[in-house]
Amino acid sequence: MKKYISNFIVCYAVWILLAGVSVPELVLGAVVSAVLAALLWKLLNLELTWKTPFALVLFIAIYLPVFLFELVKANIDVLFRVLNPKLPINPGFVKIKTGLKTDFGKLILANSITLTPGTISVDADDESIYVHWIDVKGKDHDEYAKRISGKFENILGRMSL
Amino acid sequence: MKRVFAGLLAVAFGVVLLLGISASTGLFSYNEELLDDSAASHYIAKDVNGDTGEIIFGETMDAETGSANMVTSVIANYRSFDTLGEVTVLFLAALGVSLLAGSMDKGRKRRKSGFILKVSSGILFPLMLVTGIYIFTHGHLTPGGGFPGGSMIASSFLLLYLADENFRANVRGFKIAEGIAGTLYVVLGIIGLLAGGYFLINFLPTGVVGNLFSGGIIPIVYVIIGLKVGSEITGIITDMFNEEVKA
Amino acid sequence: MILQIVFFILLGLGVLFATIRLFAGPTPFDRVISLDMINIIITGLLAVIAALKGNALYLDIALVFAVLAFLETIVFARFMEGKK
Amino acid sequence: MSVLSYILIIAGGIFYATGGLGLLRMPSLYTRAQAGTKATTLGTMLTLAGVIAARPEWTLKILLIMFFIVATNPVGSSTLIRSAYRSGVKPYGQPEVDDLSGFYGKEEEQ
Repeated sequence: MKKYISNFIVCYAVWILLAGVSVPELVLGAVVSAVLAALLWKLLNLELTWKTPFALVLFIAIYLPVFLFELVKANIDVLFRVLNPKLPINPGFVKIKTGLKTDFGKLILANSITLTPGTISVDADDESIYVHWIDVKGKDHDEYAKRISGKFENILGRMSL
Repeated sequence: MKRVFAGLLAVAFGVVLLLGISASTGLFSYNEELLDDSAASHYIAKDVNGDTGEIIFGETMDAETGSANMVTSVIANYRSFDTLGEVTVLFLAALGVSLLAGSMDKGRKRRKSGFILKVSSGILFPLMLVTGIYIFTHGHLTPGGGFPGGSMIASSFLLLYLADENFRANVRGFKIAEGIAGTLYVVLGIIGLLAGGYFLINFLPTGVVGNLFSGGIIPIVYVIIGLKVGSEITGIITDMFNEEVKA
Repeated sequence: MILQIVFFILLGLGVLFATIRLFAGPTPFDRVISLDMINIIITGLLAVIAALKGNALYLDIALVFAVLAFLETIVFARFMEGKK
Repeated sequence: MSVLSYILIIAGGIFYATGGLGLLRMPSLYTRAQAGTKATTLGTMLTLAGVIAARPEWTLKILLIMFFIVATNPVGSSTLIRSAYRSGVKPYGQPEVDDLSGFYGKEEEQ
């Protein structure tokens, strides 16, 4: 029942974003989401709890500004690297340990790493993320992790994702 | 026995159709007035946005669509968004062929998919599915309709296949959905035949243009087409992935 | 008007560079990356066209196009995996 | 369209051009993918923000497109990079650290 309701809520939210807010759209969206959530019981694996709205608000208020700042920094970094005729790069594949528990948290962390300066995540397993780093700095893995994912991991860990 | 019954059913259906069509005037006999009034003539004469005058081969400059072939002007201009959906179907078909051809050479195993793709497919799947349904339920208001919506649904299942090498959709469910949608389409057409005179006549009240609940049976037809196309293409994808494992 | 032309020139530059990489790219993966980039630029272009024409229908097309572009990248990535 | 929306979409265009330049100038596949992904993501976000500034009534749908771009773009390129690594595409120069070298080895032997 809990799973049904969370599937319903997610489908309905997507529908409202797509179709806008008006009475017929809301009615049709409710019908469509109810049918979808019932038919695709096995395929949709979304779990919402009572904490989800608060987590969402926290995510938008705290994580998003940090992430956007890093994204802008990443692009300026790329711009300088591209415009510099010598192309200062020293690439390598680096393993980063992460303490995040949930799959969703690790996904957000991996995508954030991809979109921040000089790094792109290649793959992940249970406790670490593998990253291609354009300009390897530092000596050991702890230092790599601190430089690449320190900020994000801190915030995401506090949100217990 | 089954085949004889199916053949009889087909013949009976054909007779009903012929009777219905010949009963409604103006479809067997060429009725110029009816053709002039219909929307098709505007597409043929390329004057949908305004009167462009008669199109003369080799003389007319800058026709509305710029193409001489009327089929091309419809497919690539007036309904090109629908063509986007068809191009996707073609792309999926080509992909399936290449998967089959690629699995012919020995030694290629199914590769595991990565963590990132696997987790994000769980989030993107409902989004794409709801978008597909949105596209075909709003077919009478926005460009698109059954074909693009159906192919969006199929693409969301394709994403699941690509993200998880062990995933298998319930083929029987899709076959049933496809059959039901096909039957409903014919039934809707026959109701139109009985109520109004020709196949798939728009027998419901049409309402104000631009409202969600308007357009008579057109939204219903689009929902049916969308479900049919979606389940059909998903079935094809499933068959192809199964074939790849076997080969 | 000038601002629009500036935007289209910048966007055209992006597509031009990506197209050069599309033809030059030594590996198939380079070609897919440039195709992906062109697709995303087109998504942005569709949204801007929607704003310029004042017609929200182009937004639907942008959304569908974004979905298809993503799937294209994923399909190629999964298909070329392990091929040398 | 207002001045603000023009500023935003032109900023987006600048990042599109940067991304294209990065795609052209970077020396290896892995570095090219980085330049392309980051630049197009920010470029599209800025462009879409410009559209929101011009037409506030479409905010919901554009937010959905934005979410979709941010969620799919990094996934697409990291899947591509992963597949390239498994196909044996060489990175630029000699990498000092290569923690991935053992990661896929075990699976292949099965």
